[in-house]
Amino acid sequence: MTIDGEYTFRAPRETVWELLQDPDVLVKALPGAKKLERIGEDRFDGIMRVGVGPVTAAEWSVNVQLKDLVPPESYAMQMEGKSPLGFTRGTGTVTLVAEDEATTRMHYHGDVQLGGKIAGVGQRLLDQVAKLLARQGLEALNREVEARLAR
Amino acid sequence: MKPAPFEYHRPGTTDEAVTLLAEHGWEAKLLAGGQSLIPAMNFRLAQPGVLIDLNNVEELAYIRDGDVGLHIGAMTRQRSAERSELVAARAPLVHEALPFVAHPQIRSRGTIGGSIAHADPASELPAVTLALEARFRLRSPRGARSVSADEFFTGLFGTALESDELLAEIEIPPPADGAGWGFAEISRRHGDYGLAGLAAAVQLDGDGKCSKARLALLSVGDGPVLATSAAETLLGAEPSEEAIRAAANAAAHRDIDPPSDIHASAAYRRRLVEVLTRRVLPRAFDRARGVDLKPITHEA
Amino acid sequence: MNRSYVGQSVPRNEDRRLLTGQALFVDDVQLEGMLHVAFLRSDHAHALIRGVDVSAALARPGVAAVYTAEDLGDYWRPGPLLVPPPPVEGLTFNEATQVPLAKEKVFHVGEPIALVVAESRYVAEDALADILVDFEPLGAVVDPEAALAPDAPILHTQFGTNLAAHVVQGHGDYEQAKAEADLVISRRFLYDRGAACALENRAVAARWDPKAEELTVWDTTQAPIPIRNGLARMLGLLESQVHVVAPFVGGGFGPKIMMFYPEEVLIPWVAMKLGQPVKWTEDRQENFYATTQERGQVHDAEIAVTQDGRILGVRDFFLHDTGAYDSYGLTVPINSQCTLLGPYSVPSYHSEFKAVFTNKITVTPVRGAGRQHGVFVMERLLDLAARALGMDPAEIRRRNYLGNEAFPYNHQIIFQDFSPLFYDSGDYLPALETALETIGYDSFREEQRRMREAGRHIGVGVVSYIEGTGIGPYEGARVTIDPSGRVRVATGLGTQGQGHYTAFAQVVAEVLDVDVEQVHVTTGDTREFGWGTGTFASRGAVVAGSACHAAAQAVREKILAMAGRVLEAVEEQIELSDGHVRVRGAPERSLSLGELARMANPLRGAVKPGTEPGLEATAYFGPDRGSTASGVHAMIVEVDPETAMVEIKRYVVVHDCGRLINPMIVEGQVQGGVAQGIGNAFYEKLIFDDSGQLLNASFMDYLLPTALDVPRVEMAHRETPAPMNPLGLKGVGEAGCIPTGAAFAQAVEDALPEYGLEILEIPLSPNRLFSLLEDAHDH
Amino acid sequence: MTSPVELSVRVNGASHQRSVEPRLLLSDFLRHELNLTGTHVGCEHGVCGACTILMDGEAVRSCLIFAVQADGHELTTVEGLAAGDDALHPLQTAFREAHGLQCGFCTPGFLMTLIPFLRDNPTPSDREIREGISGNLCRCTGYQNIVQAVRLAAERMAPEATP
Repeated sequence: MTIDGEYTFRAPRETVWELLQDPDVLVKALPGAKKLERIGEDRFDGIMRVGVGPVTAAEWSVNVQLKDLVPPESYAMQMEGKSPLGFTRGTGTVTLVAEDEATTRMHYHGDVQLGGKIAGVGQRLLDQVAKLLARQGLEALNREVEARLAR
Repeated sequence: MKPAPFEYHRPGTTDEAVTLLAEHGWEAKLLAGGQSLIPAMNFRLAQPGVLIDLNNVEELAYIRDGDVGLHIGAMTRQRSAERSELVAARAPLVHEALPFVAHPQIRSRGTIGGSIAHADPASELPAVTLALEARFRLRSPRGARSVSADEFFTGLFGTALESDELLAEIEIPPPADGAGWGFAEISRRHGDYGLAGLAAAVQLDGDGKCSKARLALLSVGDGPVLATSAAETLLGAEPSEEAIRAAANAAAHRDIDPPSDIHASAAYRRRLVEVLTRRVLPRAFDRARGVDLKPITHEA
Repeated sequence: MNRSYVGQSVPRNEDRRLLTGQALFVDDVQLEGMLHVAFLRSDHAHALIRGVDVSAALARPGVAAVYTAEDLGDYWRPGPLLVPPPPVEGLTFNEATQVPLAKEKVFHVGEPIALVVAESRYVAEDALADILVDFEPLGAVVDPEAALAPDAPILHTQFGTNLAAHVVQGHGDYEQAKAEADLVISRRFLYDRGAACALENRAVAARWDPKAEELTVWDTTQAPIPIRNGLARMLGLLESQVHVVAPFVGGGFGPKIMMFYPEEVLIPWVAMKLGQPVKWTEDRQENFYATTQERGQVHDAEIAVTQDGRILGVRDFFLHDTGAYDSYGLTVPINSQCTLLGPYSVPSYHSEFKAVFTNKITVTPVRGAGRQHGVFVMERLLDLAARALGMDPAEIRRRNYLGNEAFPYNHQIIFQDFSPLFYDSGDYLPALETALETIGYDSFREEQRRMREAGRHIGVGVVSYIEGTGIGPYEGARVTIDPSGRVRVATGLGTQGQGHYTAFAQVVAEVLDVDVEQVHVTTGDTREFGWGTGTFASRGAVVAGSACHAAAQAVREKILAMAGRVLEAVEEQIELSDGHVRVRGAPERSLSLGELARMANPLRGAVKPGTEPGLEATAYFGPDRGSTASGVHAMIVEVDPETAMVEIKRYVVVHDCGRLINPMIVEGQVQGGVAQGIGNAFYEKLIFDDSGQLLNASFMDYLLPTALDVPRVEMAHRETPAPMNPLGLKGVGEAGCIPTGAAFAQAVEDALPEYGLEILEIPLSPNRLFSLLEDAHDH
Repeated sequence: MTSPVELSVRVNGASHQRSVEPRLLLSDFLRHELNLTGTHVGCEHGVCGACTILMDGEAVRSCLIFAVQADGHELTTVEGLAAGDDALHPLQTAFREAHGLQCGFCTPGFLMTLIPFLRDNPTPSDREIREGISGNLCRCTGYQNIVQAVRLAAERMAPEATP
C-alpha cells in the first residue's frame, strides 16, 4: 500500500523540522499513540492503539527509525509495528520545501506493508483507513505547529 | 474467532445508558443489533473494554408518524421497519433500500440506529438518510440535541456523536408534493456490501423542472457521499435524458474520489456510479410525476 | 420377487439424523475434562524464527500448556510424502513436506508456530496474544514464474531452487505436426487459486484411555484408515490401539484428505501427554490460512490444426504453484496434463510442467484436482482456433472427438494412478448433440439477435471434458446379516455428503433383496472396518461400491448354502427375497434372514469344517485402472457490458458416468459441482499480495456463490457402462465443476462479439472483466 | 462485569438457567452448554448462516449474539422442529424427498431460516425462495434441490392443503 500526499504548514521550515524530531510532539501526531520514547540516535519505540470505527483493537508496539537526515530538508524512515492482529512494516520519506519564510510544504511518501489477520480481513477499508490516519496525524501535527508558534 | 473479554452492562432506559456512557467514555461501545460490531469482535478487530447493550432499552424501539415526518427509534429492528406500512408510505426510499441491507437474519437483529451510528461507507441507511435530509436526535446526560444528516456523518466511521452521546431517534421528513425517489446498488452477490450504490431523492416543481435533487452515494468514499455537482446540473432543468446523462457524468467524475480495493478499482466504481445514476434517476423522476413503479431489484 | 434398487432415486438413509440435528460432527464431541486448543500462526509468509517466548501465555489463568517445536522432541519430524512421483522417465522431484510446528523458518502465512491448550477456546485465543515471536522477515516468493528467476529467494534451501518438480510427457512429434498445420494458435492462460471452503471447518478431538491403552481420535478426514496407520506409527502404538472416527463430515472437496495436517499430528500427542481429552476446531479464518488450497497454474499452450479444424497436435508448457510444500506429490499437475487431452484425438502432444514452491498455503487436490485447468486450456484453444477458422465452436469439437471404435484408448502418457492414461469407454458425439438440442443451440442465434435489438447481450458456451475416475488401489467392505434381520455394511472410506449410507445400501439391498432402509452402513470408523484408502478422485461409489457388491454376493452365497442345509433343499431351489429364504414351490418352508443369521452363530453343536460362523463376508475391489467419465456442459449467459456483471441464464449438463446407482444423488453431485465451478469461474479467487499475504481471508471477501448466483441445472444422463467393474460404474463427484470455467469464458465472449474479447484467465471477476472491456474498447 | 452473568432462557420449550461469561457467543452456549449441537458454526462472522436459529420466532445468526442477550427470550433450534421422535417437520420431510441436503452441515441453518420465511410468505416464487435463502451458504447441493424442497414444503404446508 502506498500513501502519498502533501500538506502545508503555516510555519518556517526549521520549526516544522524541529517538531518532527520531538517525541513529545510526534506522540500527539501518531494516531492513537500512547507513548513514544527515544531509544537511541533517531530511534523511537512506542505503543499505539489505533481506533477507527469499531476497530479499537489491541495495542501495537511500534519502532521508528529515522535515516538519511538532511536537516531541515528531508529524511527517510523505517517503521515496524506488531500486534496480535498482525504486523506492519513500512518505509517513508518526508521532504520539506520552504514555500516562503513562513510556509512549509511537506511531501510525504510511504510504502506500507500489512501482514497477518489484519491484512486478511481489512482490505475493504484499508485505503480509507490509511487516508484517515494520515490526515489525522497531519492535522494533529499542524495543531502542534500552531501551538508552538503562538507561544 | 472468539471475542476478547469485556465488561457488560444492560441498561433498561436511555437515561441509564447515557449515564453508563458518560462513566466509561471512549472505552465503552454501545451494542445495538451487533451485526457489524460482533463480527469485528469475533475477529478481535474490535476489543471494547466495556459493552453497553441497548437491547433492553425498549423505549428506543418505535415507529411513529408526526407533524414533521416519521420518527424511528434507534433500536427499531431493520426487519420491523422493512415490514412497516408506515415506513412504506411515509419513507418509501427507506422501504426500498432496506432489502439491500444484508440478509433477513441480519435485519431481524440489526437496528436502524445501529447502522446509522456505525457509519460504514458501504452501508445503505447512512446514504438513504443523507438523501432524505433526515435529522438525528442525540441523547447524553447533558440533554438532547438534533443534528442533520449532513452534519452527522463526518468521515470514515465518523459521526457527530460525542463520547457520552447515543443516537436516540431518526426523523425523516415526509415526502413533499412532487417528490420522487430511487435506490439501487451493484454488489457481487445479493446482500453483500455494494461496490457502489445510490440513494436519490428528487423533487419536481409545477413546471416539471427539478427543484431538488439529493444523490447520496455509498461505497465510493469515506462515508456516504452527496453528489453535489450532479445535483446542480439537474436543478432548474427538465430531467431529460441529456440532463440525467450530464448528472451521471458529474457524479462519476466530479463528485467522488472512490477507493480501489480487491473488489473494484476506482475506475470501475466511477463507471458503476455513472450507470447507477443513469438508471436510478429516471425512476425517481417518474415517481415524482406520480408514476407508480415497482422497486428496482438488486440486479439494477 | 427380486427388486431392483440400483438405478433408483431412493431417499437417503442418513437424512433423518442430519435433518434433526442428531448427526455427530467432530466439533460436537464433548468429553469430561476436555481441553481446547488454539494455534499461534505465522503472520509472515517467509521469515526466520529467532525466538519464541511463551512465558506470559503459560502464566495466564486457564492455560494448561503451551507447546512449540522445541517441546516436541523426537516427535517433531516432517510429514510423509503422500503420493510419490509417478514413474515418468526423466522426472525431477524435490520432496519437501510440512512439519508439525515451524522450528527455524516459516514458509507461509498461517503456518503454526505454537499451540495453546486451555480450559476453553476463548482463553486459548486470549493466550495467543501473550506469545512473542521474534521474526526475521525474508523476501517472499509469490508468483511461480518469478520463483524460478535466478535471484529469487529460495524456500527450501537444500534444493538451491524453488523447482519442486519437472515432468515432460507426450506422444507423437509435435514439431512435425506444427510444420504441417494450416493454423497454429498460441496463448498464455491463467487459472488462479481458490479455496474448497467446506462449510464445516476441520476439527480433531482425541482421548487417551490409559487403562485400555487406547487412543480415540475424531477427525474430519476423508481418509480415516491412513490417519490411523500413520498415527500409530508416529506414536509408537499398534494400529489396533488407535481408533479413528470420521463421523459425519461437513463437506470434504479434497483438502480433508491432506495428511498429515500439523493439527492431526499434534492433538492426539497433546491428549496423550496431558492425559486429558483435547479438541481443536478450526475457525473460518484459520481455514483460509491452514487448510490446503486449489492450484494456480500458468500455461503457455499451442494448438496446431488443419484448415478443416482437425487437431494435429498440442504443446503446453505450464507452471504449477504447489505452495510451500509438495506433500501431495504431483497428482494435481499430472491431472492437468492428462485431462487436457479431453475426449479428442490428439495425434501429437508435448506437455511439460514445472511445479514451483511459493510462500503460500500448500496445494493439494480440490474437487476437480487440476482437471479443470487442462480442460480450460484445451477448450479455449479449440474456441480460438474455431474463431480463426470461421467455424462454429460446436463443429470443431464434433470433428475431433474420438470415435466409439477407439476404445479402449491409450494416450501413452502416465496418469495420476501411475498407469497409462487409458480411456475405458465413451460415447462422446451423442452427448454433444443432446446438449445442443437441450439448450436450443440452433435457434439461439436468432434469439441472440432479437435480444441484441432490445439492447441485451446474451451468449452461449458449449464445452466437453473427460474425467479419469475411480482409481485404485482398493477399497473393501464387510456385509453382515444381523440377527435382527437388518444388514450391516462397513467400509473404510469416510463420507462427506455423497450419500454413501444410501448408495452402498442400494448395491447391497439389490443383491440380498432387502429394503434399502434395512441396510445399515457404517463408514469412516476404523474399528468397524480397518482396511482402505480414502474418498478422493471420484472413486467412492466405483471402488467401495464394487467392494460392497462383491461382499454382498459372497453373503448371498452363504445364505443360499446355509438355507439349503437348514431347509433341506438343494441350493438351486432356494429363493431369496424380501428378507426371507424360501424353498421354491413350498412357501411354508421359509425363514427370515434374521433367523438364519441366529442359526449361523449357534451356542451348541459345531460349526462344520470349511464353513464359518455368521452370515458375513468381506471383499475387496482393486481396479487395474480407473474408468473415464465424460460430458458436455452448455451455458447461456447475459452480460451487462456497462456494469460488467454476468448472469447465468441457463445451464445444461449432459453427463456420462456409466451406470447410475442413485440418479437423485448423481444429479445432486453434478448440480453441486456446477455451483462450485461457477464460484471458480466468477466469484472465488484467493488474492495474495507481493509479500505473500492473503487479502481476502473471510467469507466477506472470498465470495461463495449463493442461491441467487447458481441457476437450475438441466441435466441429461447417458450411460456408457464401465467395462472394468461389475456394476459398470464411473465416478461423478468432481464432474460438475471441471468444465464450468471454459464454458463461462466461451459464453461471455459470445455475448460480446463486438469487443473481440479473449478470455484467457479464470476466475474472471466483474472488476477484471470491466478492465478487459475497457482495454478492448481502447483498441 | 467480565464476571459471569445470570441467564434464563427457554429453548425448544424447556427453561434453562445458567451463569455465563458475557463474551460467550449464543452459538457456543447452545452447542456446548446445552449440548444442542444441531446448530452448526461455519464462519462466526455472520455470512454463512449455518448457525441460524429462531429468537422469538425470527431467524437470527446465533454467532452474532452473546448468550447473555438471550436472557428472557424464547429460542428454537433445529432439535425443536420435529414434533416427536419419529415425526419430521414437513420442511424436513421435503428436504429429504427433494434431496435438499448432502453433507447436511448447513442444513439446520437453512431449515431455521425457512420457518419464518414460509410463515411470512406461504406461497413464494422460486425467485423469492432464492432470495430468502441467499443468506445461507451451501457448498454441496448447488441450491436447486433446496429450492425444490421449499416449493414442496410450501405446497404441503399451505393452509388449504390441510383438511
